[in-house]
Amino acid sequence: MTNHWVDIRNADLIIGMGGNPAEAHPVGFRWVMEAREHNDARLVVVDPRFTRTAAVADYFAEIRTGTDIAFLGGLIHYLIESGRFQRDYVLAYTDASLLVADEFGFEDGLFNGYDADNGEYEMEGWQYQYDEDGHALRDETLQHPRCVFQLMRQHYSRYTLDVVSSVCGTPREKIQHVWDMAAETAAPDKTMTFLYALGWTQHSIGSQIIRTAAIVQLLLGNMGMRGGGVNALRGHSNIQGLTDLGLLSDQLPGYLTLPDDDEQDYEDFILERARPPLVPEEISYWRYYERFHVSLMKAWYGDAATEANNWCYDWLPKMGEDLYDILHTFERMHQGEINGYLCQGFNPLAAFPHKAKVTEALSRLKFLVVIDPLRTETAEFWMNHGEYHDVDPAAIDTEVFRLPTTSFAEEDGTIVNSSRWLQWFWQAAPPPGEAKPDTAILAGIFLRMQRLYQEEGGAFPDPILNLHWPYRRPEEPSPEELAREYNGWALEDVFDEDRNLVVRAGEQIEDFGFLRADGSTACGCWIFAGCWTEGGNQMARRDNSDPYGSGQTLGWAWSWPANRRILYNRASARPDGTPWAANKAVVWWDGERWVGNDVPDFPEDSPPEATQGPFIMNQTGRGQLFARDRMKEGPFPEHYEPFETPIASNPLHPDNPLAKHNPGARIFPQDRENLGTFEEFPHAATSYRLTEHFHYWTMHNRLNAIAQPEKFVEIGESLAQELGIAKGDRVRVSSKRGHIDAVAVVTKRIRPLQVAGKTVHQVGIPLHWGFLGETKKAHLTNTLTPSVGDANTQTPEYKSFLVRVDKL
Amino acid sequence: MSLAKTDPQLLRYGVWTRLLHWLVAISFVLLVLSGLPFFHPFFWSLTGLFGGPTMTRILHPWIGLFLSLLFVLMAIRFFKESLFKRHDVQWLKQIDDVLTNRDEKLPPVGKNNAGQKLVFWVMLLCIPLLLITGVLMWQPLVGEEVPITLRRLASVSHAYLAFLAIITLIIHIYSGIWVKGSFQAMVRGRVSKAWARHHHDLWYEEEMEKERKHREISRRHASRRGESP
Amino acid sequence: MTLRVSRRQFFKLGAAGMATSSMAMMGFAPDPAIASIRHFKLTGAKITRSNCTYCSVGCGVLIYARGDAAINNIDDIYHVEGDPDHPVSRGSLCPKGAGLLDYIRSESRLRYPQVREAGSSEWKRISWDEAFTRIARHMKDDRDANFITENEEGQTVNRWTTTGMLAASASTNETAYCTHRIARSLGMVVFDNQARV
Amino acid sequence: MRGEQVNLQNIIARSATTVPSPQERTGGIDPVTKLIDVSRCIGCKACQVACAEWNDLRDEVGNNVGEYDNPLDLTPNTWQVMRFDEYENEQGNLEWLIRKDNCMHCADPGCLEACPAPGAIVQYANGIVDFNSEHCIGCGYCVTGCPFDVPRISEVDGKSYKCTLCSDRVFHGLEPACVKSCPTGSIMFGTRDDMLDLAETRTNFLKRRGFDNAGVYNPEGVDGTHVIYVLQHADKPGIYSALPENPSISPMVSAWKGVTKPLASAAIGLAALTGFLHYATAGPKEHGEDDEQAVRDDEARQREREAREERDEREGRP
Repeated sequence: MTNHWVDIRNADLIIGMGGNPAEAHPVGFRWVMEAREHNDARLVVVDPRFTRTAAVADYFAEIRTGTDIAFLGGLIHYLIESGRFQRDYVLAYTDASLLVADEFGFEDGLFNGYDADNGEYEMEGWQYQYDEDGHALRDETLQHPRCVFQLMRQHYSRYTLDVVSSVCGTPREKIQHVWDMAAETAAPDKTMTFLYALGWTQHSIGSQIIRTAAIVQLLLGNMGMRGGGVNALRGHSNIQGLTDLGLLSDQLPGYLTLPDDDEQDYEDFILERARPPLVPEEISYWRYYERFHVSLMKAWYGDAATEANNWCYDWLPKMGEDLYDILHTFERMHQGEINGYLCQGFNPLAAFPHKAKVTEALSRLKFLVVIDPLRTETAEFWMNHGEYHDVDPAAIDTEVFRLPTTSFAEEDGTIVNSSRWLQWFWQAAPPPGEAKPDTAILAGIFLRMQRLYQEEGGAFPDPILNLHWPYRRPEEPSPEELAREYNGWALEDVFDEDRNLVVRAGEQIEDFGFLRADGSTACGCWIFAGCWTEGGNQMARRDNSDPYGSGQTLGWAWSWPANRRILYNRASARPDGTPWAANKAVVWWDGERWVGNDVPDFPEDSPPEATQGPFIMNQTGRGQLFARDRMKEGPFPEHYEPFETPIASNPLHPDNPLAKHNPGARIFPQDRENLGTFEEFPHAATSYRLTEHFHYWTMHNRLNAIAQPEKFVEIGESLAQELGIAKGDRVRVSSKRGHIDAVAVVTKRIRPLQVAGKTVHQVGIPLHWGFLGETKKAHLTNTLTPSVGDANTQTPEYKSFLVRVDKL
Repeated sequence: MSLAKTDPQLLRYGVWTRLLHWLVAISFVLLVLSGLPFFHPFFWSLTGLFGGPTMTRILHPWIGLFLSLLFVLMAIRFFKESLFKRHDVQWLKQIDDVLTNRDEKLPPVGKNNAGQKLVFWVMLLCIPLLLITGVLMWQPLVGEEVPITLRRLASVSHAYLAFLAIITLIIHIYSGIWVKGSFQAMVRGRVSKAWARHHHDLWYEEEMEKERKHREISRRHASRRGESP
Repeated sequence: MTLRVSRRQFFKLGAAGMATSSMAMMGFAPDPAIASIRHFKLTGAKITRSNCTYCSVGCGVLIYARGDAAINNIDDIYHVEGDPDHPVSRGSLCPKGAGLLDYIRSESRLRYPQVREAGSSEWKRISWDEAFTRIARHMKDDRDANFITENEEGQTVNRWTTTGMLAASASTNETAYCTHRIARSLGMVVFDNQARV
Repeated sequence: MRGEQVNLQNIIARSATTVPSPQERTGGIDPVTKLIDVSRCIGCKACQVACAEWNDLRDEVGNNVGEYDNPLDLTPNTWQVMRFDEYENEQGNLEWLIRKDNCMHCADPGCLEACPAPGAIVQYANGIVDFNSEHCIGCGYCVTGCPFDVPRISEVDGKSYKCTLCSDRVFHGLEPACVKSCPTGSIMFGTRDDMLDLAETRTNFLKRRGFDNAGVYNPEGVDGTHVIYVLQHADKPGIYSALPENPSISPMVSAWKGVTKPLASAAIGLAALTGFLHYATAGPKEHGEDDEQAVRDDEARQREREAREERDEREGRP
């Protein structure tokens, strides 16, 4: 979240799109209800189904799954053409005025530089026009035909009301009504917030949907504002923390990244990341990249990391692929290229697309290690569970280890919620039986490997033998020790520019501003710096007072970065430093420094006259309407059809097959063969979660099993009538990849849509229930889903695929 | 005074009749004792007689079932003699003479007087209805399945019917105490001719007629043997 | 014999009857019905502040356990409810959070390490030491066999791509951080978590 | 202070009790009320789960019958259920009406009136109507007495169960479990006055948002309830899974439990007394000497006739 849960109450308009907050985040959703009651806010829901959120919404508009870019692109078009955007904000705080390189172009659904053969873009042309200092050229009038604003205007000029309506299947008047409500928040004293989750991310164009929302918010001047922002509600309790700590193939903690093969030289590696400002005098905070990187290497390799060996640069694995994401991994596993796999609190058999493929892939492993508090389908993938999972154990040679770990109630530690709050919690009871905390399990395995390398040697043992392991009980590092480590501490006395001693050797650092690139500091995750200072554990703070009435509660837990609650909050003030509106004030310039009810996301003493932009992490200091070369499928979001679409072509580019689906997306041959067509599988399906359950965990809980005991699918009344299905009938839902059986919930809440002159029915498929636990046994929903992902993140397209429904 | 001169010789109730009557009577009393507590808390402590409130709730319906079964036999046995005759109506008209013991003014009475017949018919009305309403509200065996309105109707009618039956019972018992000799009749089965002649003269006549014929026949047999001096 | 009851006798009978019944009333009278609410189940509980483990709202919860963590006692969690101090949840919980107790005490909780041998159709209980030793051996063998120090172009890459890991996004930052430093020191790149699923 | 003691001084009505319970110490006690704002309910069932968790209830794991509702109805182990209705309003817009169904804690509780077991059902000064299972005899009268079809009899112990409004929590200064859990503030709890005020505020809010018939459901037929609803369409409660239009204790139940009880009981006593007095005045009904004489005469006459006939035969007279 750019903002946070409680801040939602400051919004004037809440758009629930690409998410179902009432269903998936009921308690966070409370602040939507508060906004409605105390801020007279309106709640709008745009969703394929009339959801639980819609049940309490002020306005509902149905939409075909996977067409959000069209809906929002149309909004961009409408805002620009009707002039209902916040011009001052756009001019000062976005890259609207920057001029784009002449090579950049867009034709018939493709941007320039597309290489059809390997389905990738050459992104060279996706840049600004630079002067000799490498600074972007600008046109403050926004009239220049090559300025971002005009190019964007041109790009979305195709997204007219009629086009959007025929792509989304949403009635014209409903679209217009939602657009008008959004446009009202262009006023400086009005803010709108987007609440989204997997309904936006789990598409082959997921990242670009979110970009579109970001563009809308920049146009409306809602970024950095109270009650504004683009807010990812996120899934698991610490999915934010794991992202922050970079547990992803290409990442290091704090959004640092691994080198790729071509980055053989350490200096180049740093230069590529320590990005210089593209606009004079901008902050471009990543310029300090090396401080964070070196401090991380010191935390990991201690004295072994020296300037001489480039801080163990070569000890870091280099990326031979863009990503070793899960689709890529299970493809390789399926090819027999992977021998071992560790699943820590993760249930891929149930959670990954195309279950049949996953089962085959796992069967080709030599060994599988499952670390989990619960029985999982994955750990029992080799076991025959009858019609729900029909395999022959004798034919599966995978050695499977199942290691019991603690649940949250049996350990200390922190999790980061989607407000970016690091919250410390305490152990309430010992774990059952012999269960151990994950840290003990991982240490147990690692220390044995380390011993083996000491005794036998082996492939490149250095990083293993030298991994800094200062823990009092090596076999079980304590949460306190680890937390102090990722906060960071001074290895030597640290001085500022004027040679004043700012941190003594051995002391915890107060924030990332104290980190150094000379090896005098160590820090496991620079954005967490400040969470465990000399003042103690800041994450355990429990002062919930809210002196400014803004809902910031700065004394509760600790929020990264630097306990800041609203990101980019400099943008809540006009260029001259005064708040856009009193009711939306977050930080302001008091003549000497930035003050307010939140920690300023800005150099405290940078005066408005310096005209530094509020988006300090960006090289332009501005919000990026134009993504340059950061997005695989182009600088401006464009609508492409899901890989399984109920219509014949992309209505925006009917004649260009290359532009039917996301041109930048990667799909493996076998997975392409496993895509169905609407002739065979006519209905658009979308999978989702229910509020009574959490993924595949709560089916093990009696209480939740009682609340929602059996697998069902949701079918609109008209489709049900067509197929002769009555409420409560058992139906079979099939896709190209398999079938599931479930009870039919026939509902008024899913209506047929008119898409590109054709009636499209949508089928809703909740995903809880498997063949274990207290609930009724069921087929796993991901038997049906396709194995294709978003071009940038490779998040699978769980939300849009094709099925056929048959009555049993 | 003494009534010893004429000892009981007329058989009024046979052994099976008596057995039935007393079994029914006892279960009826038990039903009243176990039912009243659920009717009014004033009688709550009667549940103590049945091993506590819940046990009372459990027993009551079973006793009721038992009674109903026996009552069927009893009803068959008493049906014919309980049919109303003209003189019964007259008897009822003179109920004040009955109550003030001015028996000489009363019309002739058959084996049962109108009062006794009334008891029969009231019970014949109440007991089946009590059975049905009782079953409708029987927890946990039946209760849950019965629609709520029907259960409410059953509850209220069960109460009213029981009330009617209890009042009838009280009158019945009292009459047994009040009319000397009738209690004995149900205990021993036999009554004295005088008692019969007083309370049920028509029945008395019938019985005497039977007896006369009987003796005549036996005498004829004797004479045919033709004894002579 | 004849049963004859005189007026006087009748009075006696009546009296006797009254006596017996009223005796019944007194003698058999059940205990006076005392209304009582259920015992307050939180009395004497050990309260621990925690956060819900499900979604990323991060609601505050209070965990109630029997036992005082004395050395001879194994504390037993028997109730979970919302923490009213928490600025976001203010004491409320969703159906998942409200049912946390049954997750903590689920029948499906694992209690000891197990292995399923190749081709076998059943679990076998093993010791932690055996588990760690066997897993470490598997991993080292695979790493030694397949670790890539240089790619085809002769570039130093130092990666291990034949054993992968999925990290748990419901685990703590401390666990995650510990996991990350171990995974990277092994040269692992096939490494992911729910964030991209 | 033990709950029992708190209670004993705060019970204002006891089932099957003819004498009034102590009432004097109710001066300082504000009646409580639970407000359920249906317009804010997302049907997440947090309340349902929290209720079961707090009250240590674990119902059977059921089946899906083609709707979100589950469990489908109240049971001895499920004291509240969410009832979902898809309703198309006058404008043809879809509304998903979700009502939390549980004991309404009537001010004039039909269950309590119908219950024959002293103290098995009590009403506390704060308005909570509580079942005291220890004294429940499982007769099911409370079921017939309830206008909302709430109590359920257990097949295990034959006792009746329903929502207690978490009397144990409330007496210890906490809100009921369902109220605390509610994520959207659809369920609120406080003194009756505060809740009625809040209900009005919420109603006005709904009216501002276009629900002209929004209103409060606090049925007079049972002297009001300590669980009240805010409804978007208060003019037709029936659309909320058949919420009774204007519920009251069935006349049949009143007829059975009202005046009938004392009157009939008196009548019974009276009947016995009358008999006694009648005996004492009119005296027993018995046959007298005259009857004996008459019988003897009859018999004598009979013997005479028979003797004469014998003689005639002997003398061969015609």
